[in-house]
Amino acid sequence: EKKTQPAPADKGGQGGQVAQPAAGGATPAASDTIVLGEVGSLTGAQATFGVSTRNGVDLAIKEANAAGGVKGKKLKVIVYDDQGKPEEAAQAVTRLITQDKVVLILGEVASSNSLAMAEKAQAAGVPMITPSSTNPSVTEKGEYIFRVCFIDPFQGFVMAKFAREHLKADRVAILQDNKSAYSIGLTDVFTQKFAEMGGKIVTTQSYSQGDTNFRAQLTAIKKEKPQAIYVPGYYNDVGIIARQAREMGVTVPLMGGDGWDSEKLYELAGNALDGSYFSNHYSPSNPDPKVQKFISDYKAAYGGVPDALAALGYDAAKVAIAALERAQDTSGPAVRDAIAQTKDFPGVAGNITLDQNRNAVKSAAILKIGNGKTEFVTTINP
Amino acid sequence: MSEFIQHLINGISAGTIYALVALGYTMVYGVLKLINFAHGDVMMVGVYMGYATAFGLGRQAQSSPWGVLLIFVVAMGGCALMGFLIERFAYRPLREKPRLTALITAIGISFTLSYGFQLDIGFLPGSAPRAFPQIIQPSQWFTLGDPEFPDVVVWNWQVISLVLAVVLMAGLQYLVYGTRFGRAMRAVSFDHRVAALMGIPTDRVISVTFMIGSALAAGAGLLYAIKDTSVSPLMGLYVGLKAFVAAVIGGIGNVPGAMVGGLLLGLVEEFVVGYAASTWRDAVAFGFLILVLLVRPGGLFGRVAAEKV
Amino acid sequence: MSEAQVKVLGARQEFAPLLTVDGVKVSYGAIQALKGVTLKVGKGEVVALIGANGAGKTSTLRAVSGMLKPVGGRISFAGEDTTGAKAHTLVPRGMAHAPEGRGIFPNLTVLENLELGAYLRNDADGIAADLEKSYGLFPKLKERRKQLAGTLSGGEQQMLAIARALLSRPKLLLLDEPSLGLAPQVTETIFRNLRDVNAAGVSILLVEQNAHLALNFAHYGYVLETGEVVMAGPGKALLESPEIRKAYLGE
Amino acid sequence: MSGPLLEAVGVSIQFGGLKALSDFNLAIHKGDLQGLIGPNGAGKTTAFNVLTGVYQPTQGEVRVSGQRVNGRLPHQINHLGLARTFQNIRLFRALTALDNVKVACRGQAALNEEGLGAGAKFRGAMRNYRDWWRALMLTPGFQAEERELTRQAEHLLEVMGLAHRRDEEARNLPYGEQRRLEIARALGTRPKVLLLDEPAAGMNTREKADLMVLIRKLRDEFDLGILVIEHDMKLVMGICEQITVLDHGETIARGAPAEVRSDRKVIEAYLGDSYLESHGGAA
Amino acid sequence: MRTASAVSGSGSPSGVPASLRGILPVLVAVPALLVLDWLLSNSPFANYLLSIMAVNIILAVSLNIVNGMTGQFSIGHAGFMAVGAYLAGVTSLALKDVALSFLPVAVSDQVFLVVALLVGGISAALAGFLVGLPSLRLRGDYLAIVTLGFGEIIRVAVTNTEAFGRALGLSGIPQTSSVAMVGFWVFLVVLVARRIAGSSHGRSLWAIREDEVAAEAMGVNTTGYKVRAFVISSFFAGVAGGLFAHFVPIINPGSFTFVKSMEIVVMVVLGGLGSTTGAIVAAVFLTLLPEALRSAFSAFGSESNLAQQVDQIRMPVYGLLLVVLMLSRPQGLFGTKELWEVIPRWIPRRRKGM
Ligand SMILES: Nc1ncnc2c1ncn2[C@@H]1O[C@H](COP(=O)(O)OP(=O)(O)OP(=O)(O)O)[C@@H](O)[C@H]1O
Ligand SMILES: Nc1ncnc2c1ncn2[C@@H]1O[C@H](COP(=O)(O)OP(=O)(O)OP(=O)(O)O)[C@@H](O)[C@H]1O
Ligand SMILES: CC(C)C[C@H](N)C(=O)O
Ligand SMILES: [Mg+2]
Ligand SMILES: [Mg+2]
Repeated sequence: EKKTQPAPADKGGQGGQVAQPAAGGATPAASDTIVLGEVGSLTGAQATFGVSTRNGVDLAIKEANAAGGVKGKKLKVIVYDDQGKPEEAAQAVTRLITQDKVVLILGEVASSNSLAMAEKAQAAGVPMITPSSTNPSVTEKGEYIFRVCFIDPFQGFVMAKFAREHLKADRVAILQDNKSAYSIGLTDVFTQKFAEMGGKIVTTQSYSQGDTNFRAQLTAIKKEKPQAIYVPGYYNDVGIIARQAREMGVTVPLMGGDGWDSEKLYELAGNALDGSYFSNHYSPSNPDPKVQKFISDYKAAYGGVPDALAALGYDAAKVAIAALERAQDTSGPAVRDAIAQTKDFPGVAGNITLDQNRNAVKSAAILKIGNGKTEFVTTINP
Repeated sequence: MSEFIQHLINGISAGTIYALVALGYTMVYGVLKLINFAHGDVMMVGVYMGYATAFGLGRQAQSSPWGVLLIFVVAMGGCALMGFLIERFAYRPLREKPRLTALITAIGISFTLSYGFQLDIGFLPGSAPRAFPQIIQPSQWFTLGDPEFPDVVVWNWQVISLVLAVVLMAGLQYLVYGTRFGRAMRAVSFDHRVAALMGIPTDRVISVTFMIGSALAAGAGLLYAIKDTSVSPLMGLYVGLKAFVAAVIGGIGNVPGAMVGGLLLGLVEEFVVGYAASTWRDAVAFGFLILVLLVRPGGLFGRVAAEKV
Repeated sequence: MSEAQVKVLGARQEFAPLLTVDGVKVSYGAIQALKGVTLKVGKGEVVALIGANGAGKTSTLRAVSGMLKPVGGRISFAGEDTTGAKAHTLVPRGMAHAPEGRGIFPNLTVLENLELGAYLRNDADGIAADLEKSYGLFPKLKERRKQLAGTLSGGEQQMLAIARALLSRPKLLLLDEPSLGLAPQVTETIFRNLRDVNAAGVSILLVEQNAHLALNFAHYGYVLETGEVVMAGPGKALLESPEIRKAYLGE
Repeated sequence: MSGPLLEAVGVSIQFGGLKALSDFNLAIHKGDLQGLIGPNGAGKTTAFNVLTGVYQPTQGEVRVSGQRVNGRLPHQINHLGLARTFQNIRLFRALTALDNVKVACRGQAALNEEGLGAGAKFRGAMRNYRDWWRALMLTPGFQAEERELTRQAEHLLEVMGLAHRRDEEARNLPYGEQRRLEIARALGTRPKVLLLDEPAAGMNTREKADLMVLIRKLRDEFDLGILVIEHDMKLVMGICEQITVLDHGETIARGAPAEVRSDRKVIEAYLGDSYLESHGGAA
Repeated sequence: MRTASAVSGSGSPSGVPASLRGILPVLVAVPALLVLDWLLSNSPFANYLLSIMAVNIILAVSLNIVNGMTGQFSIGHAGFMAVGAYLAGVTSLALKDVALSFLPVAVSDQVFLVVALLVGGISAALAGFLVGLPSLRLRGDYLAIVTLGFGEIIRVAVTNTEAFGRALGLSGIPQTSSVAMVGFWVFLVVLVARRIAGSSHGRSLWAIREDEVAAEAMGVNTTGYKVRAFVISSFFAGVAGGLFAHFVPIINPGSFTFVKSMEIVVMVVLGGLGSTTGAIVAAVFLTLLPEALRSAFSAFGSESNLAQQVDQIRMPVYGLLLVVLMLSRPQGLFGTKELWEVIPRWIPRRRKGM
């Protein structure tokens, strides 16, 4: 027998009511500060993602506070580490909502963790903005969940299109990270789109993040003589993969996604990635003064060129701040509505307009690597 | 065919590293019957020591013979000292206690090191992996096919690692079975109280064993970092686990066993990826381990302790 | 303190002092095993220590050989204060201990076990000669020198333990129940051989359940009861004491 | 009298090249008190191990209560009525004296259903599941049975003179008491035949004398067949009615104490020439 | 190790009739849990923390049956937990839209939850049987590495199974677990552990731990008991996984790595091998420790850059604390004893019967 399920909106509505006293019921400290929450992987295999994002958020908050805060109140972010585990993320977000009574939550990077958080945030009616989780299912959790980046189906499509049209590749091999939902998602989309466009995936090989030896996979790939290799993984693995590929005499370009973006990539890969491409949310070589100012501010505060995760963290915080400015009060529904209205917001990683699915509709930049730097190649629009 | 040869070379090269790390594992286990879970993390710290030294030496000096030697000496010496301290303060007080308690302190040390090194406070390196400098300038030792784009390459460092591993294994084997100190080690491993009655300074034997094991870990770690070109705080966790598996396959406590176990594990993994499903690599590796143990419950070279009823 | 209560039967033959144990106390956690044991072993003397189960005989030997740290009292050996010294530092000074439970290394061969007995020695020839001597004492061991010691029969293991202790060329040999589990013939052989060992100048502190055997063998004997020496005297004198006959010989 | 409770027929076992036991024959009936002696390494303990299923014989057959037990596991053989003690004491060191004995004790239901056939096996398995269930539900029947087991175990401790050690951990008992606890534990399995491996080792002369009395008493009170390995000739010669002598795995003599004692081969291989002089008179 | 005789000890000192002693704890626990649930219904964080804690308790107590009581060293418990989590999760996803019409929705949800948990538990038990059977030839550390290996194989298998969501994991599992439900399973596993301990089965397990050869010679079917210990232990690990899946919004293979297994082992050893209450206390302590460190560290505020990193420090501190704890109490919190044997006056003797 079918159970009459409460419509999601209905469920969210209840959540909103529950959350209202939480958000509005001001603790003494809350009178002059607005508390935001952030969850990220500050330790564990993906710690750099969390750290970059945290820095980006931190920068945005500092700027806002320097400019007088929001409606005269200072902003404060409480950051919790989830060690890259979904259950810890869920625990942290629950703590943020019920103990720290935050009005809004930022994070996570990895989609699995964002999914865990989204469930809790949605149920409590506290808005959540993920800066960089690209798996489509995240924002499907409900109307309190937003993101300021594009989604994987788009990103995979972008790269497939680029490979076909720009690189004129017929034969592409894939090397995916079997432990990462992100990598698998991109692999699936790429495989499908590339085939639709008439290309052939000659082989799909897997590794597990944290591996440092990819020679077996590369030998198997080399045998198939592909014209390019799609490596939708994280930069820490990709850097090593690139080196080993070159060492083994695999000279074709590698292609990847936003997971590549980190200054560390070039350090790890040396010049092994010269001539490779990846899709990204932003390009640090973008001459836009807003972007350049962000980069120099970031460098001053944390050292190093901000990667896309830092940029998206910054953007997510900015979007949140703007929404708080707009919202009548700090209650969940009010803030949610304010976020939902975000339109043409000028982020450093592109203009942000949230669609009715609460996803940012953004174009993707294709970057080419050369000499430890990226070079903007083209933009592909949705 | 060339592909098969390449896989073979890859497998041996990966297995060499497992074997080297496993040697230290096996040695410490042999004497203390302690699964030193922190072994991989000690290795990781050693690699960072080497990294820092290389950094300090600068690009030129780090790849000179003396530079390389210095890097190895610093890393191995530093780890020996660390191994000594860990044994002295975390394991020795528990020597008379149930074996599992020392395992827990080992896990504690492992957590402390692997998480501690993810901090970016003070001298700690932070969570991001770093590229390890090419202190051994890579050159092709052997090629097959077109010299410009060879089908098969054997690199100089692969050969160096393998030779080093074999030499170290032989040296260790000699140490354990051919020297007085080795006999003392074995005596201590069976019963350190009775060993003391033979005039064996048990504390010193254990300390030295630990220091050798840790220094070996550092050396293995450096070769590993040279091979896979990077260093990160979590590297110890993965390699440590694999090395432990290798040691068990060979028969834990057995020196040539560690070597053979490491090579076998490297080859099995390589061929699973190359010719079967790369997604199942770890499962097959463990499956292989289990299979070996079911056929030979003491590992390939180990013997199950003779128990007379 | 306990000195006063010791019942001494007869005079002791004179030997130059080698080991002096003075009021030694030993505890295992809350259990006090030795409450103040005082005894002496002279150079070339054989001293037997007898007593019921749990009286503290083994604990006394352990304290002497450094396996246990006494919580009170003094021990001196070969003219030096060795209270609380680590076991391995006593071996070069001439102490050898064949412990209770034999303490053989089960996964080493018989030969390797024996070689460990000579761990601190560097005279290869001397060791070889002594090895032959032990094989002479215990021919069984020669037969089985390649076998893993753990698979020896109980008696064979006991022989191995004694032979191994002798290989360090000790001044003082501590034996904890050497006849345990041995065939009568072997016990006899061992004691005959121990007599030779003693004749060559090695002092022996012997713990034995077989009081008859021990007291016959020893120059002097101590009787231990619940961690204290209660009686002492020349072996023969003790053997003849009605108390001993009743308590330990079951007569 | 019915057939033997324990029987070894032509049993041999080999370790590598070493023939530890060859063509070993033995029969123990109810009420027997037999001895097994021989030099160190003669194969006495090995014989026990073969009889109790710890080792599998390379040749020959072992029968317990008339059933062939080659290839059976020690616990199955134990269930058929064969119990033993160990030369190197193997108590459950961290358990109390009482629990040591209780491990061995089994409820009446369990005892009734023992056998080696498929039916018995099935019934045993079923009973086992029922047992678990009763233990988990703490049924009144289960509670009663636990009390009964406790009572049994307490009784055995008493018989062995260990009642005052009831709640002491086995490892803290003095050696002699540990030996007796091993016997108590073996008796807990309600054996028909009891194998004692050097029960007097580590006991002083007086304790040995007590033990002799005790062993006889056990035989009578529990209706046992007993086989003792012992190096103490006073004890063996004093209580055994029949003695088997092993040397190098071979049975070199068998008979009443007086016969064995004066057997030339036994004297040569085991007792030693001086035995007659020093002990001959005593025994 | 006085526990074995405790239950069976002479008579019934509590005055509770024998026929009631079996069921009494249930009669006390169920209402108590319902009240607790009601009291906490307004604090999701406490709920979540309690649930995590409860799952850890179930894991620790169940692992203790194998590691502590039977002395078999297993370090692959997270694998069984994974089996339970995924199978219970899949079951619930399949039953998501079904309801028992004759019951209120909330009750029907709980019925399905229990069904899912049983599916998870039984599958894990089956896995435990499969692991236990061949592994029994192995001793000590060899057994350990094999259990670890099986745990990893399970994880890889899950990662490669489309139906389990591969690396992304399963989400959307109805979050129907509650404090009362997790509490009930904690109660159940403790009850089972204690009652095993108080029966001849428990004594047999201990005998195996102490000396396998002697146990076998005394008529203990060591193989059978070891397998049963594995099966019971994995059943509860599976249930724990199932519960986990019903309050953690998403389960993925990353939650069931060997590090998780090690955490459970740490709880068992820290509590004292063989001590059920020790395992409970250690599980509670080690679950709360990171949260407590978090609270302690967030007291620094979040103004400075350093303070922002403070949450990272708790993991190394956690590691160091393990070392310090083990050094100061090497035998574990309670040794092999139970709470009331260590602190006799805290709890009246009759609680032993549980
Ligand atoms: N490791 C230990 N832990 C705790 N108590 C011990 C330990 N060893 C010995 N004891 C206790 O110390 C006391 C003396 O023991 P010891 O072994 O010295 O006696 P013994 O005279 O050698 O007896 P036996 O004839 O049984 O060998 C006994 O009560 C014994 O229970
Ligand atoms: N598992 C085994 N592996 C190899 N050899 C063994 C094994 N068990 C026993 N032996 C050998 O078999 C022979 C007989 O041993 P066993 O223990 O039966 O002797 P025993 O008659 O009991 O002697 P003791 O009186 O000294 O205890 C010995 O030489 C022993 O080394
Ligand atoms: C770091 C990013 C590559 C993360 C990725 N976008 C995800 O959804 O998991
Ligand atoms: Mg003693
Ligand atoms: Mg024997």
